[in-house]
Amino acid sequence: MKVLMKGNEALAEAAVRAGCRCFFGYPITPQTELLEYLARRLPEVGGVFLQAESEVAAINMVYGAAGAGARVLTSSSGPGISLKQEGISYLAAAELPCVIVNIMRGGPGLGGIQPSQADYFQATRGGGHGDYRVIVLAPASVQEMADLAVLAFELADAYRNPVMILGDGILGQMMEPLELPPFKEDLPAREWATDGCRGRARRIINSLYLDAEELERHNLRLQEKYRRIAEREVRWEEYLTGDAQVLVVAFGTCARIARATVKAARSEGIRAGLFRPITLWPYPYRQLQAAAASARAVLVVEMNAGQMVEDVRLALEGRVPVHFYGRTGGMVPASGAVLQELRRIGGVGRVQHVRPA
Amino acid sequence: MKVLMKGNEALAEAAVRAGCRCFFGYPITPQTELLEYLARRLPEVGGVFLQAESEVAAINMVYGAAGAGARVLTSSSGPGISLKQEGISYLAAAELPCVIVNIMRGGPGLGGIQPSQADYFQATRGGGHGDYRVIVLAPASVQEMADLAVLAFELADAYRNPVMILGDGILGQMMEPLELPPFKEDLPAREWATDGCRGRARRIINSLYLDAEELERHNLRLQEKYRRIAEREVRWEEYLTGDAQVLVVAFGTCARIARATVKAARSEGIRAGLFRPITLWPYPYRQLQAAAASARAVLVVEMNAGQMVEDVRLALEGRVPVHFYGRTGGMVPASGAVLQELRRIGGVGRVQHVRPA
Amino acid sequence: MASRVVLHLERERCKGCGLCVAFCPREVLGLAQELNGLGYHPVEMRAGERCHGCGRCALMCPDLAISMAKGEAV
Amino acid sequence: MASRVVLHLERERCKGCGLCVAFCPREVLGLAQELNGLGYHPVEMRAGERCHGCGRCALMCPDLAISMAKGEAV
Amino acid sequence: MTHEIIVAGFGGQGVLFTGQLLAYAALAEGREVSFIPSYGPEMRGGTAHCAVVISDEEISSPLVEEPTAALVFNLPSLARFEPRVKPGGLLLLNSSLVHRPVQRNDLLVYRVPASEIAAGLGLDRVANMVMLGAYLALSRAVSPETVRRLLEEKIFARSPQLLEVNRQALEAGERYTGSLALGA
Amino acid sequence: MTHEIIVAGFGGQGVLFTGQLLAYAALAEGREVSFIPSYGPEMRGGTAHCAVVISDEEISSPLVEEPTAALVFNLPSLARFEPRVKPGGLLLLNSSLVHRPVQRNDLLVYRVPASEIAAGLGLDRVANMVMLGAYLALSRAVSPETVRRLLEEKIFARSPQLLEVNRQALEAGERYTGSLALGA
Amino acid sequence: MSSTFAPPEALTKVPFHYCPGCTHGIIHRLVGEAIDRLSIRERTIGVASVGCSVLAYNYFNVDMQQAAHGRAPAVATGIKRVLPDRVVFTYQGDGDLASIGLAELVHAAARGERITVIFVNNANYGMTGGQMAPTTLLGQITTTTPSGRAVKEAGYPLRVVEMLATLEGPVYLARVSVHDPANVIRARRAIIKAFEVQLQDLGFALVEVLSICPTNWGKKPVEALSWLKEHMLPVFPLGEFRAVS
Amino acid sequence: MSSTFAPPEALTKVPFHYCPGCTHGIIHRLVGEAIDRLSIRERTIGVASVGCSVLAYNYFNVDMQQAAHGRAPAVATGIKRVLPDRVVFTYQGDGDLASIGLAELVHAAARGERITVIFVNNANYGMTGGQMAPTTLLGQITTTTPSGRAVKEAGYPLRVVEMLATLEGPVYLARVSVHDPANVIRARRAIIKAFEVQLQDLGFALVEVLSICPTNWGKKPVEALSWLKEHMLPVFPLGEFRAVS
Ligand SMILES: Cc1ncc(C[n+]2csc(CCOP(=O)(O)OP(=O)(O)O)c2C)c(N)n1
Ligand SMILES: Cc1ncc(C[n+]2csc(CCOP(=O)(O)OP(=O)(O)O)c2C)c(N)n1
Ligand code: SF4
Ligand code: SF4
Ligand code: SF4
Ligand code: SF4
Ligand code: SF4
Ligand code: SF4
Ligand SMILES: [Mg+2]
Ligand SMILES: [Mg+2]
Repeated sequence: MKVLMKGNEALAEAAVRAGCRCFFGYPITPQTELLEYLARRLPEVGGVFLQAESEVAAINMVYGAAGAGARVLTSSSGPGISLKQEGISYLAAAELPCVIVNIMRGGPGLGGIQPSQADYFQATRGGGHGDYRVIVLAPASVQEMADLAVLAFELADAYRNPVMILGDGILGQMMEPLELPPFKEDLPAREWATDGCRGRARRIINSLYLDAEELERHNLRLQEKYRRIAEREVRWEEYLTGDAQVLVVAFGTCARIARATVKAARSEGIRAGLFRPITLWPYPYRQLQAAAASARAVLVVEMNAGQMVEDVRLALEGRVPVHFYGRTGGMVPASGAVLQELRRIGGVGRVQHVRPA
Repeated sequence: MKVLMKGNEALAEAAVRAGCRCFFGYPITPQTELLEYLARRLPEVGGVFLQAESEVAAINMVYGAAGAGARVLTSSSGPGISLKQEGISYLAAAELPCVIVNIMRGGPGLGGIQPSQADYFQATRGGGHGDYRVIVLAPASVQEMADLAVLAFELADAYRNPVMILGDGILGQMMEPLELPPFKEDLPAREWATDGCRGRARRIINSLYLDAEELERHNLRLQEKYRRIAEREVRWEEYLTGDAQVLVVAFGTCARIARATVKAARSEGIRAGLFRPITLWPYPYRQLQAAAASARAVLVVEMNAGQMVEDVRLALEGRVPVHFYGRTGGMVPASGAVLQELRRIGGVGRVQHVRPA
Repeated sequence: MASRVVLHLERERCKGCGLCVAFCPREVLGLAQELNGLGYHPVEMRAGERCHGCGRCALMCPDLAISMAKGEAV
Repeated sequence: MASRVVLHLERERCKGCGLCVAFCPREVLGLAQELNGLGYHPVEMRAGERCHGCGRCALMCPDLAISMAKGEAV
Repeated sequence: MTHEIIVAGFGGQGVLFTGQLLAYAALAEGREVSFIPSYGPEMRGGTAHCAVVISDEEISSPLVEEPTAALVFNLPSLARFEPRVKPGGLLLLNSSLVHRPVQRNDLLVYRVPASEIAAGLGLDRVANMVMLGAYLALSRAVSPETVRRLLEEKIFARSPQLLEVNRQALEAGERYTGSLALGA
Repeated sequence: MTHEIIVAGFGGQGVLFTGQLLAYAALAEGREVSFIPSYGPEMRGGTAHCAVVISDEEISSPLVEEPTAALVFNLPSLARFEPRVKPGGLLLLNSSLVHRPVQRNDLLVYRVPASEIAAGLGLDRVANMVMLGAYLALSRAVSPETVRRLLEEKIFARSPQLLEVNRQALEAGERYTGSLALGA
Repeated sequence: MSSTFAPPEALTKVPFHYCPGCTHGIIHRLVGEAIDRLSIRERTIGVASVGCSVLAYNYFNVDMQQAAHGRAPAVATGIKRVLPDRVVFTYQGDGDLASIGLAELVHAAARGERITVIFVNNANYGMTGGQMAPTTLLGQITTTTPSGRAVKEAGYPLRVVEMLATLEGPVYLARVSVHDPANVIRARRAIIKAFEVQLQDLGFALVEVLSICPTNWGKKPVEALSWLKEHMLPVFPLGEFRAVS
Repeated sequence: MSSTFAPPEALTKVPFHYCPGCTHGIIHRLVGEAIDRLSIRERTIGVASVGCSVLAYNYFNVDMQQAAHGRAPAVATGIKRVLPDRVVFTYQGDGDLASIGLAELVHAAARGERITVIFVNNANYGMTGGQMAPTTLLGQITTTTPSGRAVKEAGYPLRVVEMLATLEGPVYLARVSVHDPANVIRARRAIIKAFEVQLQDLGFALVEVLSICPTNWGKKPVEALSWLKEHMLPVFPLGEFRAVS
């Protein structure tokens, strides 16, 4: 049976059903409902809800709890996610599984609280120090807020790696009917967790390697893992790409808008299609290249100044001109405006490269 | 007259000569000498040295001091720079000039303390939230540690933007002879600083725009500024690129090593050249493309897992195969090993694309 | 004739919170039936003659909607 | 015969810091002339017979280089 | 058909509740639906609004750019949303609070004295139900019966008095067909 | 000619000072020079080392991969740096502390009983100057005279006693030509 | 006709965005009055924090900086160190100051930074919709303590002034309230003192002002003031905890 | 022959990397002894911090986590909340705990987290080469206070235990020293108590241990102990500041 829920709450409830019994976080708009929902919900299932004194504290509580073997969740938005960067780098380095939610709002600085996608670089390139990767999942509906939450915990455990869910204010606040996932009972064993060494050798959770050769070996191990993830875990969705002459690439809320645009464009006779990356890291480079095979032009639509454009260009390597339409600061692209862009580039295939400044 | 100084100290002394009278920072290897030098030096010139309680506090002190009109410096390494990301986003958003030094060490997490270049993404793509850019300068010698410090303050003021100097443990610790820059006397007026509204309208330093349209306008203004910077401020160096069949691209310490390699390769008859970006943002895309005009292969050398490779690929758009040689975790590429790579790819031009995972 | 204190109530700053009303020791003030431009029932003078200028209303007003001046009755 | 306490000095853990020497009330211990494997002048027994097993040396040793056992003299 | 509805007014006028009620009713009828509220520090006075999409097909974009109907509870909201309504769309005004004339002449404008009707029922706050009733009578976006059942079984199941006045308000709105006005 | 020198030993043996002195001397002679110390928590015991490059041309890379000379003050440093010295290069050992034989047979190995010589001069700590003196006598990387002037005018200008013993150590090293040994 | 009680010059004419009855407005006025009284408007720099008072930069008629959440004391330190002859104050809520920003506060206090901190304790996070703050009372219901704050999960309310009173850096520490006119007058006096010690270059000064949040407490403004008096005063006793003689 | 004084089982055999005479070693042993005494080795999880004791995970023979600089109390909170029947302790230096990590410490204490904090105060940052710490004494020379710590620039030494004693969450707070055998014995007792209150589920416990840093103080170990006694004890008085009866 479908229920009607806010994205933030759907994600929270799905996390509980995925076996997460542990949340540490700090209020910030537009993700606060997630926190508030779990403040009520987790005690009902015997879980731990703790409002941390800050995002810095929260992410380090996540470190402790993950190291102790829990499925653990934290969430925030823009400024709070920035504060978590040191902790995320530590989590990735110590290979601790956890799920981090960023319900993006307009930046930079204090910015605003309206929806945005301006933390794409931060999420996909690692806002913290060092060579590490975080798996980044980009839901585009309330249903996916729930489904990808479940997937996030699975991936986190499978690879012992932090997973980020990159939503935006609209996805967090929006209500849509959804099918809640079933309760997960059997969590994978954690042969590495520090939960007291009764009857076994002691264990250490650590990211320090004072010897450079050792640290390099550790880094090579991590890179090897990232390669494995990149091979196996790429996810994306295509809509009418088969014969598309003009391909829209968009994720999250923008992909919802773009879908409506593509529909409208088709009804005007423009052979438009939509490529929606679901994993932003690993990015579906090859899949995008394939989807763009028939395209004469590509239009990237984002709620930022064109950050994903780089990944699209890396995928296409100059074979197709890449255009960009974006709004920032909490403004949301109107599907009408996107349609106009499509008409412009889809009609004449004007070759105009976007080059990041 | 040349003096022999550590890179960290040369940078610090150059900052003082550039008119910086204000430092807030927190100890961390391998940048601590910078802090310690200024603890002695700034009081001598009537400046402010303050050891902050943390990197978070330090970057926010920088915000206050920059807003009050000072030329202000802070420095750190890996984990500390991650903690500063929220503050850097605020500085960029409020358009406050300041100079931030990252003397990189091996990561991720606590990692190690040996030299590294693994914070390239963080520096060039913005580790903080929102659409913002920080000018990133990459010195490759002690002389440049000093010279680019002076340039950094000039650029920061010219564009009212944070500037990052991205060095590494070797550059920070190394001693080389250098010509110290002259003392700068006349600093530009700061018509926007909040220093008390005597006889004028009051001023506000701020990054909050609750209205999305206003925030978008602010973002467009920022993007326009970034475009201007990208047009005007690209800096790079070329060495024997004119007829190079195989082009090495490297920055900082790696560029020093690569220069030796290129020399050695030439003496073996390999037509090698070196392209060294000095500004990592804005990246010299067009200049690299031009320098690679005669190249049959490009080799990127970094002390990380291949982060700059993305910028090189964005510049070359598939026209030349891009190869990568890197060491991580504090290991430094040996010029011999780089030479071997050059021989491999320079000889046969084996086409092998590097694709970021 | 003793100079007296005159209250000035700024209706369009008032949010009808009622603090002034509650703290006036002489029941001088009340909230109006109608709404002001902000959508609130603003403060109004009910019995100005009872006011002895103690200023408690102004002290408690969070919105700078009450000021006071010494002068002749207006 | 009263059982007595026997000190065990672990030369190769010792860093020659001298804390044990300084805190021994009976001048039982000293630092050796030669270096140990770590490059330090390690602790040595100078006058074992004076030791009354008070354990002050062991309490102050930061490097777990001194342990004590009850037993016959060895 | 796809209904794209904006409900807008002051913070305390129950506009988000109205939108959610519509959304729940659509769900109960097995339709596709989405609901997006405005959010943020608007609790401190100011305006609130929400966007509801109800459709029989999958909803591509939940964003409402050109609403097929706007329920406007106060003056600032009229300024904001009048320009956005789809040509030929519905514009419902709470005429008790919105006095100024409508500029556009391509809309179906209905002036409902919702606050007055609500006051007549003894509870100012149910003006939103009057508006909703009027809207449903005009659009049939969902069946008023579904809304009534939701009020009874879910929302006011344990407060019969509130249920009663809300139901009355809804029905008053449904009955209030009058006063179609073409703008300007 | 380009000299690429490694100086390595225990933390307290003055290896960084030795390298810096070399670098300062090179600067004083107007040569190109670079100095890279090892750094980090090695203050807590452990070893330290530094790399000095002295050249008449611009120095491409300041990193010393294949030193032309290694001044080795203790055993762990021998293990670490012996394999890296350039074939035909110089390997100077403080033979007072390094007893094991050298494995390689393509190096010019000099065993200098530096600690003993220093002890003879009454100050253990100047073993580094003995090593430096010996190295300069063998390599002429910089002139010993330059080093002496630096010691006099800059470093020990205000402590004549330290100056004296350091100078004596330097000269003792210079004089200690003996004992070339080909490894293994 | 001479004005005896008018909005201070140190406030702009911009109407406050606060909820009806929110005492942030009173406290703004008191700060403005202190600045007027000491004639320091043209050399004062204020630091707005993140909370309901984030827009304070629109209201104080002085040069203003808007600081990141919790970091106002660090920002103020940066300003004051550069401009030691200016007057610098921060205006912070309890979430901002006592939760995320605690380290910056305590260290500024321990350093004896010459700044004046106005600390508005309304026992919850107003701006984000009423979550628990460190100052939330035991048993108090907030959106993140839906069954009331319980010691076992969420610990004890933090008494900031008492804690700072163990340090040597602060020269003036007081807790006041604005729940009635007499207390408003006392609060004004305390705020003036907190600026005076800065003018005398003596050290760090902080005034904690107990305040109400009718919206998130779910109470009418007048009720909220009574609740403050009844429930907050016992936990947060008023008085001067450190004063210069 | 029965051993009367041997390295505790709760320590591994790995030799410490600390400088000669550094009392981190003594304090490690005391923690190990406490764990042995209470027979909790197999259910204890330790949290190493960033400082000279960063490698503590190599020495304590229990499950260990290495935490980011200053965040050990947050990490310990995460562990303890998930595993409430385990024993969790942190081992932190004064830079880690009192400077960058102050907010996490105070909030863990205010929440009454059931953790045991071992706080090693050596009046400077040992690991990074002797910079000023919040606990550095006035006049003390460090690499960042080359003319001695001066109040005007760097403020006053922070007395952590006294500050925490104003909170309700802590149930055991003590300051001890290891500058002579009698004090080592007292320190041992305090550390045992700090674990006992955790076993009794009573609340937060912290033991501050005054320690030496011969290397960065530029003193021989024995001299350093005298310096501690002479200069640190007057500023950091020993005793129990909060104890359960
Ligand atoms: C780093 C960061 N975290 C969280 C937030 C969200 N946030 C804004 S205001 C606020 C709480 C403010 O509460 P308080 O300081 O008590 O002020 P009040 O609104 O109660 O006056 C929070 C958590 C933010 N803007 N930045
Ligand atoms: C975020 C961050 N900032 C700074 C550092 C560098 N750092 C390592 S240890 C240390 C100071 C440790 O001092 P203390 O906690 O007193 O421990 P001690 O070495 O004196 O025992 C610092 C600043 C770091 N690793 N991470
Ligand atoms: S001045 Fe005093 S008497 Fe007059 S209205 Fe105000 S409170 Fe009432
Ligand atoms: S106190 Fe002020 S805002 Fe409140 S009702 Fe009175 S005048 Fe209006
Ligand atoms: S046990 Fe006592 S007497 Fe014996 S060596 Fe140790 S300190 Fe001296
Ligand atoms: S105290 Fe321990 S380490 Fe120090 S000299 Fe004695 S035995 Fe050696
Ligand atoms: S939410 Fe609370 S604190 Fe914020 S303005 Fe409203 S009443 Fe005041
Ligand atoms: S530096 Fe100081 S604290 Fe660190 S190990 Fe050495 S003596 Fe101990
Ligand atoms: Mg508050
Ligand atoms: Mg310390």
